[in-house]
Amino acid sequence: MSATDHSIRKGEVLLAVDQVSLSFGGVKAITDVSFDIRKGEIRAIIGPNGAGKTSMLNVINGFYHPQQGRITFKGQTRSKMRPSVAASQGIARTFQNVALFKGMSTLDNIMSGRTLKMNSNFFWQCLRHGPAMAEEIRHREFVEDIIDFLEIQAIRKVPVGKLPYGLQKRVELGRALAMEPDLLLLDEPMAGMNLEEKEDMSRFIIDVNTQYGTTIALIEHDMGVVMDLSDRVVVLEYGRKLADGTPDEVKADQNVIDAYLGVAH
Amino acid sequence: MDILFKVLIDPFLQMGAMPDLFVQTIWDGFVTGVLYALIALGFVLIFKASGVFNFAQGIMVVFAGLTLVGLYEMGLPAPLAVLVTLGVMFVLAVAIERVVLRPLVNQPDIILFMATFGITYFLIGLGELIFGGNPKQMITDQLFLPRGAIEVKMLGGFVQFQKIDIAAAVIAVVMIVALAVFFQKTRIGRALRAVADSHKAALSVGISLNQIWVIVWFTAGIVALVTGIMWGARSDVSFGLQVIALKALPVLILGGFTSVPGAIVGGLIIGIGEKLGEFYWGPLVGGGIESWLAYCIALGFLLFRPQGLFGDKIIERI
Amino acid sequence: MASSSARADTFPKLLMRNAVLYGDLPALRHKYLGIWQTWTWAEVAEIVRAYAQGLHDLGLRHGDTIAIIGTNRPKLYWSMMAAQCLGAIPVPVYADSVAEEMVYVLEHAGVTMAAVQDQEQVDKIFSVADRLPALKAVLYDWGRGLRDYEDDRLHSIDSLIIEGRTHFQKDPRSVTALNDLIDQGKGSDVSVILYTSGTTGRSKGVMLSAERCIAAADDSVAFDHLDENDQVLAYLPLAWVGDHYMNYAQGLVAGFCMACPESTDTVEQDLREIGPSFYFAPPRVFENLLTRVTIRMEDAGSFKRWLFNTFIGIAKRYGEDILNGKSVPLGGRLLYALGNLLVYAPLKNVLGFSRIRVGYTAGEAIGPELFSFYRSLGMNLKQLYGQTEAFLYVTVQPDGEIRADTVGPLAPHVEIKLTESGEVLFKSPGMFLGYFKDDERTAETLTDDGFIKTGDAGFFEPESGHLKIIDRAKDVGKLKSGALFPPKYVENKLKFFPNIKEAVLFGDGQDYATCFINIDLTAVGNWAERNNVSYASYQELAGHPDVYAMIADHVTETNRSLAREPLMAGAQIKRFLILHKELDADDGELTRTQKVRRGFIAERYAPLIGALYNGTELADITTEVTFEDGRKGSISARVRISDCPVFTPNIGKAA
Amino acid sequence: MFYRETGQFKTNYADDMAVFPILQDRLGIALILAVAFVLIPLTGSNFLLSSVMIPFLVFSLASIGLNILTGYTGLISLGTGAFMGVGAYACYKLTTLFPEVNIVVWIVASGFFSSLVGVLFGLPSLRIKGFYLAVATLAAQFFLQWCFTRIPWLYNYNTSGAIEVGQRTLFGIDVTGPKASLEARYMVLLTLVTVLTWVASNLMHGRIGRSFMAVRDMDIAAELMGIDLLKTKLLAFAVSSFYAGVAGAAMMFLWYGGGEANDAFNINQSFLILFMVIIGGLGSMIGSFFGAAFISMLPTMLKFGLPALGIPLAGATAEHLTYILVGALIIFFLIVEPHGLARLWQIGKQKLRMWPFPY
Repeated sequence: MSATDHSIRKGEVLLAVDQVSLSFGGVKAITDVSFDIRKGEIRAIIGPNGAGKTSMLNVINGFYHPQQGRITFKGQTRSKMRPSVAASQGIARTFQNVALFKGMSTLDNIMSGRTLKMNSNFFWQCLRHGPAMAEEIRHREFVEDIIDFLEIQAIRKVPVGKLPYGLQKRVELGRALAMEPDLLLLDEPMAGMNLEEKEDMSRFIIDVNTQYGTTIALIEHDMGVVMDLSDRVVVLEYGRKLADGTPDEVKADQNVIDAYLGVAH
Repeated sequence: MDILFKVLIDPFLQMGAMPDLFVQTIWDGFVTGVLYALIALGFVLIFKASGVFNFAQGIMVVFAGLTLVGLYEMGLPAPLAVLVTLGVMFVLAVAIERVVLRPLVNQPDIILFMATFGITYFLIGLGELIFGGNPKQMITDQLFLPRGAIEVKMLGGFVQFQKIDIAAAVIAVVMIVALAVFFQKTRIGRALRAVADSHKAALSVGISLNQIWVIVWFTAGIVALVTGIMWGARSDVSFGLQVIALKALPVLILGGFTSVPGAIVGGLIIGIGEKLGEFYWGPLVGGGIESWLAYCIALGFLLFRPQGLFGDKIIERI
Repeated sequence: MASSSARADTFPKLLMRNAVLYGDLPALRHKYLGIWQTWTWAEVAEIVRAYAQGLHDLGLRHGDTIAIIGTNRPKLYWSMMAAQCLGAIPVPVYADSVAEEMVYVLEHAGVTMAAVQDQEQVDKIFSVADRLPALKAVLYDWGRGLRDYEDDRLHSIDSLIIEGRTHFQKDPRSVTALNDLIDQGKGSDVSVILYTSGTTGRSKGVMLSAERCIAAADDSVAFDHLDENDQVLAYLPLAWVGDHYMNYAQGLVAGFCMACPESTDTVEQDLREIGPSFYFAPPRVFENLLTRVTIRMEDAGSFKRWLFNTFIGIAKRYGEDILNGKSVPLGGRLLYALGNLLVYAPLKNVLGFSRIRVGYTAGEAIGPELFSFYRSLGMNLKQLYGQTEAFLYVTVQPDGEIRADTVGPLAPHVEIKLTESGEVLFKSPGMFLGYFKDDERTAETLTDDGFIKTGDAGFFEPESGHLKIIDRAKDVGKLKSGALFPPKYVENKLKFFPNIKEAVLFGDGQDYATCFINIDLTAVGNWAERNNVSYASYQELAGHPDVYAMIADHVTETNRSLAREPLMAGAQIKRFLILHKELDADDGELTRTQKVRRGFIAERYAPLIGALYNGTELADITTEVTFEDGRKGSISARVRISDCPVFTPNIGKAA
Repeated sequence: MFYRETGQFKTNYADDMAVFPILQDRLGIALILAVAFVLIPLTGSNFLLSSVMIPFLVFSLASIGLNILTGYTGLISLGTGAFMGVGAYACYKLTTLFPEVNIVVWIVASGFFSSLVGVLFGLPSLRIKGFYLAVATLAAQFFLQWCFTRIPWLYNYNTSGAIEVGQRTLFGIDVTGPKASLEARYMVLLTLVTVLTWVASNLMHGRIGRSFMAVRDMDIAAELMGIDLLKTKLLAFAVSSFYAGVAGAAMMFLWYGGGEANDAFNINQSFLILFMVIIGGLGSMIGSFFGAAFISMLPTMLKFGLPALGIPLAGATAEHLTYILVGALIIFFLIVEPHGLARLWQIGKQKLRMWPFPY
């Protein structure tokens, strides 16, 4: 990892989004939105459907390239970057509709999250001995910790395609954690879960935040969950920023009530 | 320096020097292009309607031609032979729908793709088994197709237009127009287009997918027959044609898998492009570049427009 | 360590002995982080000593009690060992008991420390901490979620072990000091307190002394020829005598390896991986297993089913005889060998039983079919009769003398007397010192000549000298007619039907016997699926007429068999009903060891019992229930009552 | 049924991550190797070696190559034949330029040349997906095929325009050329295949294999996890073509013993190998072998099998029938098990492990 990420201490700004605008062939997805994410916090991005939440994440981890605006991550400012670069910079994410590697086992999925950290050369990879095996084992140990942490021992070697949705989401979280990210983006981590699963997931998110001190930015529809989990909330609507602040401030904000909470389920 | 001259300048000097030859080459390319386009058309029809990348299209061309000639040789009068051949193509369409498509519905594309390979092999074997492996003469006269050529004096030379080529071009045009009408005007045609968009839509039109597949494959079969006749008339009918049929693939890339106009334009570009390339640049490297030029043109093209000429831009979402 | 090589009379001494004798052999395994982490006896000894030092520094002293709460995990076993090193007394507690239940035990035992598994248990403890004034420290094994707990009583077991090690390095004298502590340990001191989940009333703390535990374990280890090469899977509740005896005590005595499963929902897989050579499971486990085997086989292809049934049949015919070394026709042997290749061996492999040399079951009576099924596969499954107060063994079946309907002859060095009322009294090497802080009940339990009252009624079968247990002595009642009424005996017969999970018999002092039935959701549910009987809930399924019909058949069958035994013929069941809910420990209807609390149930369902005797067809009942998440609620239902034919003794036809 | 997994527990990750964690599987592999290395060469008839085993092994190698690209990385290629050709010609040039170097070395080395070519034609794979890519690889097929015939230097300007396999020895034994015994060629080939299979399986079980499959299953996610798509895809092309190249060289030098490139490395060859991979099972090592066995032996079986069954066939008819049957069988298999023979094998194995239970 780069030296910069240690220079940022808890509470300081880890990532700043500055007047970002994004559009697809004329259709505006995000209009001149700015907000920041502080090291060590849980930051929620909420808003009605089509508010541009997911697009925002895609911009942050470099999958979409905004037409205007800048993004400052760990002190480095840029208008766009390649996703793989974002990843190597320490940004990991999960997806709205699970994007696991269906053909692989839980273990391999999470292991693949370690790819960036593995570097044994091709030759040894061919032999699967010496350094390659040593490395493989080292990272297996790391991954096993995550498996233990997420309590998915029982499905370690099950192909993820066979898993129920709730577990898949958990595995995906595990895969993201395996990257030891500085910033973890969660796109509706609890979508389509039942109450119990939601409770588990929230517990995991909090534990991740406390245990690994990972900064988390999450999109979530379930207001209750958001308000419990997050330190600060930014509200988007039609691609514009509507409000930004602590859960209570946001709850109190009239615009928000009109636009969102009013019609919340 | 000399190389650069040979590659970049000399060919054009030649074109200028003998415009008649140039026109001739263009014309040849044009006709080949038309035939490419016809094969490509078969692909597009099927891909649009059933999402199947029908590798067997090339073979269907050969098979149709072969059947026609074969039947004639067995003593059927030409017109009847044509009808019977159409019948055969229909049976083929039904068979494919029953035996291949229906059981494989909802399988990944690659699987269906492979299945059409199976069909290819099957047809080759069958065709040769029934009609023998050796090349045949297309029964041009019996089908009242013109022979000989018209020589036109122009640009200080003679340009030769084979009548059959003209006929081919004309028929191809007629064919395409007919298809266009079929798609725009008829109920089935509309259904077919609906399928291209979404299968549910098709059902709403009140035609079962299976029927649609049969129709589409049959249509493709007709196109194949016509192509077979034309091509057969120009060279002869044999399975050697199948490799040429592969030329339809670069055409598809240029035109996009789902666009009929694309197929036509693509066909012409490829046809003319490779003829020019062969005639003017080929000699520099010992000729025979026809065999791959088309692909490289397509490849180069892809790098700049992955979705093809008429395909629409792909926005990846997550 | 001169003293430890002398005859070891405490567990710590045994540990040190093993560290010398079997230093490099595995002592403990734990499926953790995906592989079987393994510790040799030497390593365990080192860890435990360091841990003990750590505990000592925390102020754990001789005679203190320390609660052990959690599933079978090495660090919890080490906690027991470490505590015992200091002469402190481990008190294992059932991990699944809710805070209120737990606090009674912790309070009564006056624990000064608790070694627990994880956040869940820590939360439980702290939720009742105010009632535990003596509580000095809570030690946890698995730290997830505990990071930001600010309670200075909270320590991780790992940190303690490390502190212990550093302490040793800092002053070497502490090493010898600890050695002395261990050597000073007296075998006569209390070594552990096991709280019996009282079938009646509050649970009692059974005090066991090390020397007696070890004496008992010595006998059984010799009895079954267990040695350091054996391996067991420790999956039974820590607080239950079974685990403490079978795994902990025997393990230390024989020096065999104890393997801890990865998690409760991977036990089966872990069992299969480890392939234990010594195995204990209550009949219930074998029962569920067989049910699942049958269910799974029903989904198999017709050929496979045929193959399976055929060879199981052959096994039934020859299997047990072969196992008991009786003479079997060559043809039989060959068929059995073939069957072993095609069915038995693979089946045992899938179940993880391939390597079992000695297997035991106890706790309740086991169905004859069930019992002989496993034995016929060539698995040396035996029965024993025991009690926490006896530190388990009272009677046990030696190889070659295996019976489904007895619990075997006396275990080594055990004496038994039967009172005229038929109650079983015994003296055994492992017998307890008394109930902790409860001399009164200790006195009740002991006879003047030092025998222990089991409270079970039984009799010795003259020809074999095997003991047969009928029932809890006080439960054995009489009908108005004066006929013997042994509820458990009948209930067991009922429970041998896969479809019946629980049965509760009533009739003491009545005209006739009646009973409540709990259907087995797995078995009956599967049956419903196959006969496409649709149901939304247990309640609906239980009320289904077809189910009633099916259960009625079972009851009739039971009556028929009862009629064949003159002594029991009176206890046939005239009327029964299927309960609308499953009996549940959370509702206090079962004990933590899943034994029915007859008295409690009788009060709770009084209206139903009334209905059973006043001849009505339908009865309404409302009961309070506790849901998974601890919320309380109440469900009411209308329950149907069904009659059954009874038979005249000895003749199998309807009266 | 034959599996006795009880008591097979792993106490360290190396064992747990072994390619064959189950004892019975290891025994099985050992048995197969013993048969292949000892029994067959000792007892096998010339027919078995020349018309069954050697072709089978060559195609297995090629299938593994294509499987790495198509099965593991999800990139369809129709140019395998050509890449094999590159291997063959590279080997030819190398061994004629440096005859003193051992032929086996060159056979392996030639793989690297087709790797290079493979990477070159793999470049478009970043922008092109699916069938478009397939067509792009056709460009490679035809262009290279053209080179083979139009660049005399490749075949040392000899008149036949064909590759001529010279006499080469290994440990003093002829392994190529007319005098080389079938056994010798077989053993060399078998050793090559064994080693390269081992290597391939190692690769696929490690970081590289995982990133390949990641790209295959969900390329976007893979990219967002820091897997560089281009690098990964090119690597896949390189490895895949390497195997194809070695297969091609082996084909020419250990099987055909020389011949016309356009017959051996034409488009049909590419298709054939694609069949093997699909029929065998995408993304499965053992599948590659199944597929190779099935497709490569089928014609032979028909040619010699049908007459044996008393169905007399003229050579031509036999060929036609073969075509029909191959076509029909391909369709049949796709319908029965789209995931190929490997899946069937997997299911069977699972059943054996769970025996007597159905699942």
